[in-house]
Amino acid sequence: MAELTYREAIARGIAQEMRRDESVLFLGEDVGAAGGVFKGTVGLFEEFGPVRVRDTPISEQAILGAAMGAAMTGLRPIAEIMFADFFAVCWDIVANEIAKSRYMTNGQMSFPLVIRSGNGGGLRFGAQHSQSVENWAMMIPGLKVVVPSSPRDVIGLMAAAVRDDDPVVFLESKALYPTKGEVPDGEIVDALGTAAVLRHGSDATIATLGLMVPRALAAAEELAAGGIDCTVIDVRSLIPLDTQTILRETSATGRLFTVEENPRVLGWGAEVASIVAEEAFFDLDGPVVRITTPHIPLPAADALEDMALPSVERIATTIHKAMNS
Amino acid sequence: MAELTYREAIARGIAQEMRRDESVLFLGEDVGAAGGVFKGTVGLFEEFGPVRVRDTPISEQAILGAAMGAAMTGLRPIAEIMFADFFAVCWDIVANEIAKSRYMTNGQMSFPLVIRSGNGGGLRFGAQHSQSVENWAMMIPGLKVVVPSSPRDVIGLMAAAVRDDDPVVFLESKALYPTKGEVPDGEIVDALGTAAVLRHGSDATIATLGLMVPRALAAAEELAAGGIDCTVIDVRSLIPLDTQTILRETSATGRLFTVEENPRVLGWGAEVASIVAEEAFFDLDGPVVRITTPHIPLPAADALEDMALPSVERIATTIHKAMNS
Amino acid sequence: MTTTEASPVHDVDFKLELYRSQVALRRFESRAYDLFLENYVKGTSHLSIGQEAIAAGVAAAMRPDDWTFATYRGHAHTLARGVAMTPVFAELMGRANGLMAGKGGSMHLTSVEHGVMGSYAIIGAHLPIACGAAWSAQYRGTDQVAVAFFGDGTVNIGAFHEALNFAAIWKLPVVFICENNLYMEYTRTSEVTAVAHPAADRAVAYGLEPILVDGNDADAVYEIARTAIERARAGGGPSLIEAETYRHGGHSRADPGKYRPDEEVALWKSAERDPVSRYRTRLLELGVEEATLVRIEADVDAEVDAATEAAKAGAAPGEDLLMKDVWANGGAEWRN
Amino acid sequence: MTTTEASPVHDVDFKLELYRSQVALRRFESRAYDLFLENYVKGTSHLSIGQEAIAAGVAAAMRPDDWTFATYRGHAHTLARGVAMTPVFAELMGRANGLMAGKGGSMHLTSVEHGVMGSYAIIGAHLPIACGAAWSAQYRGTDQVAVAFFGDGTVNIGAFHEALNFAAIWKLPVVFICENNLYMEYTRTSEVTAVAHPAADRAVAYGLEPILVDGNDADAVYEIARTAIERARAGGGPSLIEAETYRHGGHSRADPGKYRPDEEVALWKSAERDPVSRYRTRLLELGVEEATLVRIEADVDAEVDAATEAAKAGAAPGEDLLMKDVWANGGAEWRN
Ligand SMILES: Cc1ncc(C[n+]2csc(CCOP(=O)(O)OP(=O)(O)O)c2C)c(N)n1
Ligand SMILES: Cc1ncc(C[n+]2csc(CCOP(=O)(O)OP(=O)(O)O)c2C)c(N)n1
Ligand SMILES: [Mg+2]
Ligand SMILES: [Mg+2]
Repeated sequence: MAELTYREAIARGIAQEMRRDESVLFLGEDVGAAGGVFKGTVGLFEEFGPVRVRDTPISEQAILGAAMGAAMTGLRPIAEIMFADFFAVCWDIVANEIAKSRYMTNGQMSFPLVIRSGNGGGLRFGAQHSQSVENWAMMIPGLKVVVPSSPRDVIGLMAAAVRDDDPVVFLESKALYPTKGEVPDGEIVDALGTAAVLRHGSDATIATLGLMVPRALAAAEELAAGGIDCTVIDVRSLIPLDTQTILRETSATGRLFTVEENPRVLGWGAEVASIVAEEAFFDLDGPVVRITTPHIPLPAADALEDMALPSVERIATTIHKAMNS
Repeated sequence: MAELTYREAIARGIAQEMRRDESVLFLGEDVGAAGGVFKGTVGLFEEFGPVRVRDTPISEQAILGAAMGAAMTGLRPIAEIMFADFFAVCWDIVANEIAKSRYMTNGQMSFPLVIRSGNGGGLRFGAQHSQSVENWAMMIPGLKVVVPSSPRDVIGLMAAAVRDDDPVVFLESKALYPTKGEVPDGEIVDALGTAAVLRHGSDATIATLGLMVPRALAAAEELAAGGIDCTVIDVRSLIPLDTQTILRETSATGRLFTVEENPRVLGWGAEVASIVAEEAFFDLDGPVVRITTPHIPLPAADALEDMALPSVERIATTIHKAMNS
Repeated sequence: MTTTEASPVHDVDFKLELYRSQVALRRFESRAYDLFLENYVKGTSHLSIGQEAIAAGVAAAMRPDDWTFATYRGHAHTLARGVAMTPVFAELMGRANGLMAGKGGSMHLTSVEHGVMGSYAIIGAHLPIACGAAWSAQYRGTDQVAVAFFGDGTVNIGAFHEALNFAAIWKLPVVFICENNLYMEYTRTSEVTAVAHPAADRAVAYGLEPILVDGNDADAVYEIARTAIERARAGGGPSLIEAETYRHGGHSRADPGKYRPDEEVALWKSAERDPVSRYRTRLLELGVEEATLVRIEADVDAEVDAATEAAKAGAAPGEDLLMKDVWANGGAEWRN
Repeated sequence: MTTTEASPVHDVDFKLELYRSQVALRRFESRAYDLFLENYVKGTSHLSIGQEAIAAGVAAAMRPDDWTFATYRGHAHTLARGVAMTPVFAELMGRANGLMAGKGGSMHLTSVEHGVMGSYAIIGAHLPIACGAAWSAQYRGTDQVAVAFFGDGTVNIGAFHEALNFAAIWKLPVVFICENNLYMEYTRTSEVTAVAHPAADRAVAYGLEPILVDGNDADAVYEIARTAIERARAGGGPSLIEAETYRHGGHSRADPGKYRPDEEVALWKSAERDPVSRYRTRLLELGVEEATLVRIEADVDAEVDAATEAAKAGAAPGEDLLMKDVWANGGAEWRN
């Protein structure tokens, strides 16, 4: 056991896989000697050298095109898109090419690649560097999408993503980079498509993800003090989606709340709510309620950003109100 | 009154606005003398000339960048993105720039522009030329999104979109281009954010859009013959969304079905379902059911594409089953 | 073009093969057009009639394990690598015996087995992807080369620019071949392009040599491609080749191509410009018997006929295919 | 650089203004750095220390109704157009008295009133947007010119390429100014760029003249910009200018810039290279009294101090701002 930051876990997760498999390469902007703009990949260049850890120009389409071409010819690249907002400049390669080519070729090709990216708000970077784009990726058939919330999960889900034969969008919550957590020694390998129940309660179920996980847990503690006992699910993997866990835990409590960092409209919780509203309809004791960032571009100022993202207080208050109405 | 095709209505709608307002310009690939690849803009070049109707290179970022820069300096451009799938090559300009800049500048700028595009399947064009991307656009704060289903609505919603001071993504269902409808003479101007109730029934409510509207109406006829009387709502405008109409009509029948062309996960119906599941919870007599294209890239072969898109038969059968279980 | 003494292009048998290849591409496309008129071909299709010398000439310069990256106008590039006609016809018709069982359609022809690593329908997207394959060959030391075909209109999209710079700085074994047929869909490329030679005039921006070739001369194309491919294979990095050509027909199935001056079309269709006629004349001038050529043409016709029938005999793809192969596990499940 | 006789650059008062402008940019940025160290600046910030001659020189060549399109490294370009220091400091601090009331932040400075049509934080995006403004000026016949600033690393992104071709074919009144400070974030641009002069060596690909200028000489920058802007205003189309410069500090607030050789940093910071010192020496050599310069510097310091205090006095933006101005009606409602 060691205590690691979420940031350190990234390099450890990638290194674990690069040591194991020579076909794993890593490319992106400033990822080499510089160790990444978020210092998430420090040490990789030193250990694996400039052939396997490669700096690129500011050419996101080329970065992901390179990853795609390498994957279809037998390698397992990990590409970094520095900020998840930049998916917008290479969305064609992600959504039209990588996601669809296996299906279009009737299975002739596979794309075992990972695209990792710093996602979400909390750092006062403004609307073009703070978006939570998990819903952008979730919506595209052919992409898998994971969002780890702890250092341990960073490593385990990275291993699962690298070993998976399908393209995985790996979204790191930027605001979690400095957070710490216990990580077991040795190899860690998770399974995609498995949610984690982090807290068991009897009154309501909260499904959440990434940066919102610690907030939901803190809100659950507050609520428990006020007599509302919540189950908290860390969804972890949006595609594949562990609906069984969500449906089971929702049916057990009769209520579901989603806590989403993405802006409201078509946030990932909308899909979860629509599944639950159909499949657990008769087990629900009250409406499914979504707690999200409002449907606005994210403002830069600290005061405004703090109002926009779901806070512990807003989560607790919303759930409290809904449970008492 | 005249009978027009959906295709003809596009040119008429644009011409109506270009005649009225000199600040309306139109640009895109092959839109000039050629009249558009779908022949949707025939006659505009002849009437308004090469300065106001302008051919561009294959540079979608430049097309939309041009529209954005023109809009922020007082013009009201209409830009064509030939196939909606190509939004992926210019998504940054749409989602990060056009959508956010008004908010980021604290209202210093407005972006009165329209992006029109051929959307959706039915023409056997395969996965990169057949996507329904209404959910891509709906999900981005700062974009308005409309999808007309009839020649009359093409004109009325185009006028509303051009006159609106915000950016509007105007998605034309390609498979509807040859379809005909009655169109009143004279100017037609609609309001954004208004759904249309096309059929009144007492048993269930269907909310749908674009190419799925005629299919939902046909299914409603079939269902009526079998004793299930449906309300059919043409949502028309995803942002702003006329939730009042949807909630009212859902509460009236106690059941809601969405019929969506987009692939399942985070299709627009997910947002509608999540709203209804929260706000009409106590009025629902049964689960909200979503009828969508499966969560796959769209196949090219006619036989496969027909299986993938919601058909009249699948709509009717699904609703019939759900109403009898 | 500098033809080295040692080049196989001087060999008559080689030339006959190149002729056969061009005739096959021509007749395949003509049949595809007929099939479209007879409503067998669903969806769209983009023919290469008039541009055969490029697909044929380049393919002749490739090693079997080299990689082709094609566009929506990719029937010729696919067939030239040795893919049989039947599955390609069948794919155009949306049949289960299609190259991708109907799932891709005419714009996405792919045969990994033949090194045809996909046809891409979004302008420019395949150029960075070809870089990726070339990077993979470089990393694994396999000496493979990636060849990407694209049109003159494609040079104005961002992905072109990113790919060219990327290939140049990493010295990737990739050859970019611009088929300059003068038109985008319905617009003359020169009207929207800042330079006269869309690809050649931009080579310097990537530190590359400008290369222009007569794209209607299969021998010239072969020689240029051979040089570029061998340079790439030897670690000399990428090349950008502009091959000047013309499409005889419209952009895609529905387009009569009326935006082009009649004289221009007539000129390019003339026996002096048309690559197939020109090559035929060249062979006759080299002393090849006409009967040999007629036999090749008849063989090809028979192949086209047989493939047409075999393709037509294919069944419509069944429901089992619909939910297959979204994922590497063969399925389409996105939830449990 | 060819300086015409008639140029205002020969005028000492003009030069003093240019000096004042550069000093203001320098001292603003130094204060911004201090404020960051004191934790007043939230989020990120990208300083232009060392690059002042470009923002100042170009702004001096612009008409008040011309348009600036800047990047995340846009404090200098914004201030140089006449925007007051207080709202810019306040924006960096996330205050309600900020230029955009804190909603945009340091990377998105915008003052439409001053022709500062936004600062853009996605590499290259503003280049096509600047084309759009230029198109609008062309259509409306207003003689306005759009000027877009960007970095050397930006030339490798697709949007750059699309914008340059687009501007060239439509002969748009837009001037593209590449501030070549040798580095992207932490990587030397030459390591990932196929040509030596990232912008100048690519001008020909758009039918443009290559233009290189000493970006640390405000007079030279002014002259080049004046020529290009007047050409654009007269209907002569776009220009692409590469101005060679250096940033004294790191890429953004957290970066110490350690990836750069010490001697290189020292060279560019030296009095001979630093634009502000150089310009000061030039003025002294022209016979300007040192006291005049000291007075300018003191004025600027006082302005910076006052602006700092005024900015600090601003309140945090309130909840009313959060849901304001998503739409032109002032609100954020997406449903009824
Ligand atoms: C990003 C994108 N924009 C537009 C199109 C539509 N489109 C398909 S082919 C074509 C013309 C391409 O011209 P060129 O590159 O010269 O190739 P050619 O068709 O002549 O072979 C266009 C505009 C597309 N497929 N992708
Ligand atoms: C599309 C995109 N990719 C990457 C980034 C991250 N990024 C911000 S600044 C920068 C370096 C830009 O270098 P250059 O163009 O030389 O400008 P400079 O910062 O030196 O002024 C990078 C990579 C971005 N903002 N947008
Ligand atoms: Mg062409
Ligand atoms: Mg730089």
